[in-house]
Amino acid sequence: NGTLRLITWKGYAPKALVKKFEKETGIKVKVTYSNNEEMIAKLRATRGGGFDLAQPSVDRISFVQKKFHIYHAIDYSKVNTDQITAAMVKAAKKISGVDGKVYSVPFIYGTTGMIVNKKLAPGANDWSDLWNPKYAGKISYRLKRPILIGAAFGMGYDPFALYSDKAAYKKLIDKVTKKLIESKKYVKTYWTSGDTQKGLVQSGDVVVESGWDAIGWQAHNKNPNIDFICPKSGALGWIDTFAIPAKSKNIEAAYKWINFILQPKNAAYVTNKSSYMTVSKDASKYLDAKIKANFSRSYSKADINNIKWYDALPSGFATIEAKALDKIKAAQ
Amino acid sequence: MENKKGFNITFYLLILPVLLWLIVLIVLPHLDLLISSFQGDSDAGGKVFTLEHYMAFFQSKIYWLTFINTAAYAIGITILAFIVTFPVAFYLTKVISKKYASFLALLLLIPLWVGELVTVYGWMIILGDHGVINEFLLSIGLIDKPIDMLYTNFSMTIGLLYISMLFMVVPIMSTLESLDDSLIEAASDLGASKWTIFTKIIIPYSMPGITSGGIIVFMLVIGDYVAPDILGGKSSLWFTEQIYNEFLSTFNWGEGAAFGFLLLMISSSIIWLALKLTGQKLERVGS
Amino acid sequence: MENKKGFNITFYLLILPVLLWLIVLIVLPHLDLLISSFQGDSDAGGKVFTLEHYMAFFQSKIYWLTFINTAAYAIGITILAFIVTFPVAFYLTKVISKKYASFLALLLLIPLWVGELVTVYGWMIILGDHGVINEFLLSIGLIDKPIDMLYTNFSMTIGLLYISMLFMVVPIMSTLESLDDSLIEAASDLGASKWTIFTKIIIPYSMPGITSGGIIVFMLVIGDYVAPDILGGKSSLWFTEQIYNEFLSTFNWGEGAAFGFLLLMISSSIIWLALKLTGQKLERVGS
Amino acid sequence: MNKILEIKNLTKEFKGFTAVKNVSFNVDEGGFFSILGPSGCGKTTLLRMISGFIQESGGEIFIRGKLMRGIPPEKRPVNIVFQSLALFPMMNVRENVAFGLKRQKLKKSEIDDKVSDMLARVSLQGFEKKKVTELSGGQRQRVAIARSLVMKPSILLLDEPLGALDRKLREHMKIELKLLQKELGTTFIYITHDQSEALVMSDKVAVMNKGRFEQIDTPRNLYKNPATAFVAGFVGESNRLELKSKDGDFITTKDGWKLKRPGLDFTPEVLYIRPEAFILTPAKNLDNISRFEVKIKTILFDGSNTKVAAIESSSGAEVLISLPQNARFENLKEGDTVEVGINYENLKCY
Amino acid sequence: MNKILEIKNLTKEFKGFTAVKNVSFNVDEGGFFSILGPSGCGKTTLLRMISGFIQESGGEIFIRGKLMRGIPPEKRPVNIVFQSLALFPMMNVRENVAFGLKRQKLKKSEIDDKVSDMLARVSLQGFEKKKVTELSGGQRQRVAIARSLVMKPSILLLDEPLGALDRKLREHMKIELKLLQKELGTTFIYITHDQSEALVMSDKVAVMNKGRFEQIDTPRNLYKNPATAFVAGFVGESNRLELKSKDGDFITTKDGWKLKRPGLDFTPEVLYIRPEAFILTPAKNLDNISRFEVKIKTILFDGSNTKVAAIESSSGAEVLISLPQNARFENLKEGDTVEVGINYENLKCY
Ligand SMILES: Nc1ncnc2c1ncn2[C@@H]1O[C@H](COP(=O)(O)OP(=O)(O)OP(=O)(O)O)[C@@H](O)[C@H]1O
Ligand SMILES: Nc1ncnc2c1ncn2[C@@H]1O[C@H](COP(=O)(O)OP(=O)(O)OP(=O)(O)O)[C@@H](O)[C@H]1O
Ligand SMILES: [Mg+2]
Ligand SMILES: [Mg+2]
Repeated sequence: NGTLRLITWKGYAPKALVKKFEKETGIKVKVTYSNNEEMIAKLRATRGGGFDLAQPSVDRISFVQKKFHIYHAIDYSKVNTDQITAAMVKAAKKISGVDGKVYSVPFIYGTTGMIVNKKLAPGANDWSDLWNPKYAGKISYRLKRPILIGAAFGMGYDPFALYSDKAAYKKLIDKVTKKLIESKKYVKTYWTSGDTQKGLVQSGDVVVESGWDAIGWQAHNKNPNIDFICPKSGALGWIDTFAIPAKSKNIEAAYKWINFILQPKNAAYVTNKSSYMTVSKDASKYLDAKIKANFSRSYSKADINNIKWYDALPSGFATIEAKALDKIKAAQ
Repeated sequence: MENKKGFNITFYLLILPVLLWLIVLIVLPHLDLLISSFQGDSDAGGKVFTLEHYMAFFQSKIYWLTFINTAAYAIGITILAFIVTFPVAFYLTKVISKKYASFLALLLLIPLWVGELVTVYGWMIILGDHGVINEFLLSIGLIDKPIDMLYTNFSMTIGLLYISMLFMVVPIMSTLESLDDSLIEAASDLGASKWTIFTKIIIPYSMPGITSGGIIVFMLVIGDYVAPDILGGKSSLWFTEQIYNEFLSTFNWGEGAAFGFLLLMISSSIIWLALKLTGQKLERVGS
Repeated sequence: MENKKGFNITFYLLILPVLLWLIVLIVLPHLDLLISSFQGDSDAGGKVFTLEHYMAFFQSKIYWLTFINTAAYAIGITILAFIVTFPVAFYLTKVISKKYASFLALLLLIPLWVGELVTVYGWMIILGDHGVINEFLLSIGLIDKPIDMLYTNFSMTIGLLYISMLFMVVPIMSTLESLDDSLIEAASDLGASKWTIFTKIIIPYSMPGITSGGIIVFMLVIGDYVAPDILGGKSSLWFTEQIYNEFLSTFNWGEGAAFGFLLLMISSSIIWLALKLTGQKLERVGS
Repeated sequence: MNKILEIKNLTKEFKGFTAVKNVSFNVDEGGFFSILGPSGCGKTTLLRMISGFIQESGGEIFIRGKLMRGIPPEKRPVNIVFQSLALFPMMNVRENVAFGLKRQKLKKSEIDDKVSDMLARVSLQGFEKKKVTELSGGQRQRVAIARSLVMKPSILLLDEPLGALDRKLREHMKIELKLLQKELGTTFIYITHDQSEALVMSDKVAVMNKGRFEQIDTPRNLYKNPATAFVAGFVGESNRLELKSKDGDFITTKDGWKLKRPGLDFTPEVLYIRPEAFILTPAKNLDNISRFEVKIKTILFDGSNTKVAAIESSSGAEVLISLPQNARFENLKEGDTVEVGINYENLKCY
Repeated sequence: MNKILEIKNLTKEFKGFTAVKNVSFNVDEGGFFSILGPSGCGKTTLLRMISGFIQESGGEIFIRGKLMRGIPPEKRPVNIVFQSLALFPMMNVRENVAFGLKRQKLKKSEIDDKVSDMLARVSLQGFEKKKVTELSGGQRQRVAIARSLVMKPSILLLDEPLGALDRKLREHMKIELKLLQKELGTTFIYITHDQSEALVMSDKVAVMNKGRFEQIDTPRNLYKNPATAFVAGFVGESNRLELKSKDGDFITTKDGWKLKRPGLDFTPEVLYIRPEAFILTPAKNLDNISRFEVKIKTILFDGSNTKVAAIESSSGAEVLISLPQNARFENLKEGDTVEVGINYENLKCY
């Protein structure tokens, strides 16, 4: 029955589930942990070889596929879509579609918003608080793509609306860049990984930061003063998906894994372990009360409606953003 | 001590801050990690002394199996590094003239200069399905579809070899440099074959260099993270990666630190054992 | 060449594969990167020769400004590393007895063994607002709020220093070892003060070691990625980071490779210039 | 003459080991004083105490009558020429020689004059700009001496300065050094384990053994009348024969060789005979000699220094005998038997 | 006697440089043959051609009549003792000596016997288990020789084997080595730049200069009748005086010193006089000698080897004169004027 070589994020393939899957199907699973950039770089190096199943974010699929052709189209007839929230399937199909073909199945979603120490920064509730002098020296965010988008929303723009107009988008990014450079003096540091993100806010060195919901909740468990909140102008929603590399050697196993891990019980297990929200439709039955509480505490109905889902990034836009990020980092 | 260098007490006072600085720079960062490896959270939220982080290693089969696997790999790569670099070291010190030797030795420094990440990406390009090697083999018709080389133990081994070569070559070169050519000639004069000269004279003579090179490479490989991560296939295979996972994904500093020290201790024991078994001394390492 | 070692043609045949292997291992990975640095996408989707990746560096102020900044830092850290390690090297080779020296030299290897990532995390624990140093200073009442040490140029400098020290100490130690003690005594006998002995005898004598240590440290620091990224804080854009961004975020491997080679070339030129200015020779480096 | 250096009961102890034991001696102004002894006997230690690099454990050192205790090396009016020479490899010849003068903050022109003058005296004009690594052994030697002498020390200390040279050059340099010292008039204290160097160059030689001085004397006296067995064995070549018994005017060696040696008022344990003390086929009328017969074992032809290894017929004792380069002995060959005599006083007993 | 080694017109060229030029000689079985020459003259190159480590550019080497061309070092019936000794530092004494025998795949008991026997012959019983690094210089020497001799080579080649020893030990070892060779009967070819070693030990000595042999002769003849100026200067001590002119039976040196030297049928350019050729205050009736007067400049006392540096009164030429250790000359002192004579035949002109 072979092996399944899976490249994914930490926490997305818990050991218990891997064992269970191996027992059920007889397929051995080899897991490699990675992140978006590395995952794509690796697949590009082999033109989609080396792994049978990958888990990039949905917005990172289409432009990579157009340029490097590293994925197989998804045969949705093999996916048990009954298990998945329909809206998520729709979003995945739309965002990762290229030339009428779809390249991803949704798995986990979440948002980037604010992680705030409510005791020390009671008023912080929007992206714009990331340049609020009140919190000078106690602000942190990651100097990557989301901060550009978030800051744009915080300044009252809608960057996703400009995805059709490169020039206008560049102008907007320039404005955001200027803002972030101006306000750089308030920043404690730019965090670089999930653990620094959590460490900074837990140690009290930082009271306002932009971060991932799951991280915020993990921190909340240790210190109830800290929590994840949706920014007023909208949290940024991301979806991590399954994508099948072009040279996958075991496509069957890949689909088996997709269907397996999206079973409500299994999906709930992942969420309970990691706090990441799953797209599995009936998983909520199996979720811990704490996880549910996290969700309802941080997301009001309005917040959910206001989530800005990442759209597929048009090609060439990554360069604009990278340059902007360099500029901010280099500024004194 | 007899003040034999003509330097008096003022000299010691001068050097004291530097020594202190060195200790702060080298011992302290690890001391703090050491402490945190013994710290657990008490129910009251404070810190208590605990051995649980260390116990976790022995209780969980996956951890120590990984460790054994990693250690076995590191030993293998150390041996490979020796096999690959010894002839090079011999060539550079004993066969070609000094002039070329120092240029070629500079080549060996390239991996260090270019940085691990960049070279690892270089390897990705070479070993990939459409990489240089596969393209070449395909074009001469030796194979009809690309061989899987990247993200396998093969690519990881190459990557690790590449990074550790320098640290094997330099100590071996420095012992070989002091090998008097006439020892080789004397052995040959006494009727020894090339193989005998190699095994009975050259290898035993360069044993101190091989030992120090071996220790450094072993420790380097067992502690490396980037190459197994990027070039390796089965990620959970590498113990260091497990440590980082402890640090990064569960933010469990205590356990991560404990594992780090276990790594240092067990691998030091392996080295100690190897030294005892081969009858070597630690003296020349580090110089 | 005269076959002076008693090894004949078979020996060269024996060593040939090894040499080839070395070239494949060292030159090839970079060769392929070199090629890709000259490749652009043509309108037809094929590959064409282009210099645009190299031009990008010079046309974009942010790139070369970052490079200059990085290079200036690297020079500074090289000098600092020399200042910090020279007394240590002197101490280990000339002041204390061999026995202790080899133990202390082992200490210097720790950063290498433990791996860059772990040590960098170690520093985070020490330097943080709630880290060892701040807690200590607060507790003795010397300061009333934590000093910003982490995520500053200070912490980055410390991290880089820490990683590069070993590579400065070893070559300096190896030249100092050959420094005859009687040179120092002779100078003192002729009426030289300690300072004069240091500047006129010891430093000039160890210049070859300082040079090779300096080159290695400079290249290492300019090519490092982890310490500036993790410890460097918000304004420490390192040129290497830009290169990785090219590889990872924008997938512009051609430009990344081009920048990599520019880094190698420009920093080599800086070294060459420094050697010319100080009248040093490259010969002893790498051995 | 003036005593430029006085050493009184000088002692140096390293942890639990006494390297120099209670040594006393004086050196005359302008003299050439050698300290001769085997490796490890404490010569360098003694020298380093005089120069101030190590501190004496006991005793006193006076230079020109001034007690040196506590005065650091750079303040003492002595300079050293090191065994390794310790030329500064990063400097050229003139920079080496000027090094000490520069430390005295002299004017540049003055330094230049002194250096040029000194280099001329050691016949190194024209070598100013050469790197010291480009010089021959003898030239390096002279640079080292010039570098010390230019400081105008009261005493120049030389620690086996010819040790690193090859034999032919050493023979040459020892004569040159002696002449140089004579010309300069500087007091030299010269350390060596080579007796020939000590004998040829010195006015006075102290023979040192295990931290003690065994004899201080002129070279001629040292050679002719060694005070102790150690000096007899160490200075000059000697046949050493252990003695078994003394019976009136006769002594008998361990091998059983009986020799006449009148005038001994003690029972000696060991006998030293120089190879040149043997008289081959001595005239019948010669008095005061012990006579015996030897069989030639082998001839060690070495020009003017030719010897024969011979076996005394009655006992089988083996001795080396100098063979004068006379036509008379040209035909001597292995296996020949020869009569030999030794003047009583050349039978040195201890 | 049998010729064990025949060398015919042997030549070795390195790129553009001829290290050994057209050398021919024979060595008798059981002989002790030395090659004496200054550093860089090609001695080692010659030896390495005989042992097979480098190939001759021209000429032939025969060992026991067999042409050696193309035979690799390990197959030639010769063994080398290297200047550096090249003892294997990782082995003890017996392993060093057994190394060659093991390569011959002999039985262990046979190896043990041969090694024990050999060690006994070089007086190293009881040292079997010592590390070679723990031995003294002389003992290491003997291990190196034993290691080669145990292979029972037809010829033992020794490349300056005493070069690394200190003087006193060297004097001792050269006698020991000669006796050992005599006892063993193995043919030795011995390379050295030390004339005393060559003279004392050898049956025949070849003096080499710039790749050529200048003279092959017995030590005695070499010393007494040097064939060329080079040999006269290199073998034994000599005063060298350049000549300006010849006028009948008289020769004049560059300094202007006129000496009688009948019987020359060519115009010589240089004159060599050994220090011991001078006769101090020669008897009035002595014939066939040149007479002149010298003033003593300094006395170089060195026991039996004492010399004086003297200045010839008429010309100021400086010469070294041996001073016999007779009571007669005991009172000679600096500044004295002495009459001196030299036998005509001791004025060696070239
Ligand atoms: N710093 C020291 N600590 C302990 N022992 C020492 C020290 N320096 C010298 N010695 C010992 O003192 C003795 C005399 O040493 P010294 O160097 O004076 O001998 P030497 O006569 O100069 O010998 P050589 O001719 O070999 O130079 C030796 O046994 C040596 O081991
Ligand atoms: N492999 C070589 N290539 C070029 N020239 C060489 C080589 N080996 C020796 N020579 C030259 O040949 C000459 C003779 O060298 P050789 O080693 O035979 O001298 P030597 O008489 O043994 O001197 P020494 O007494 O110093 O050992 C020297 O000038 C040397 O530089
Ligand atoms: Mg000494
Ligand atoms: Mg030689």
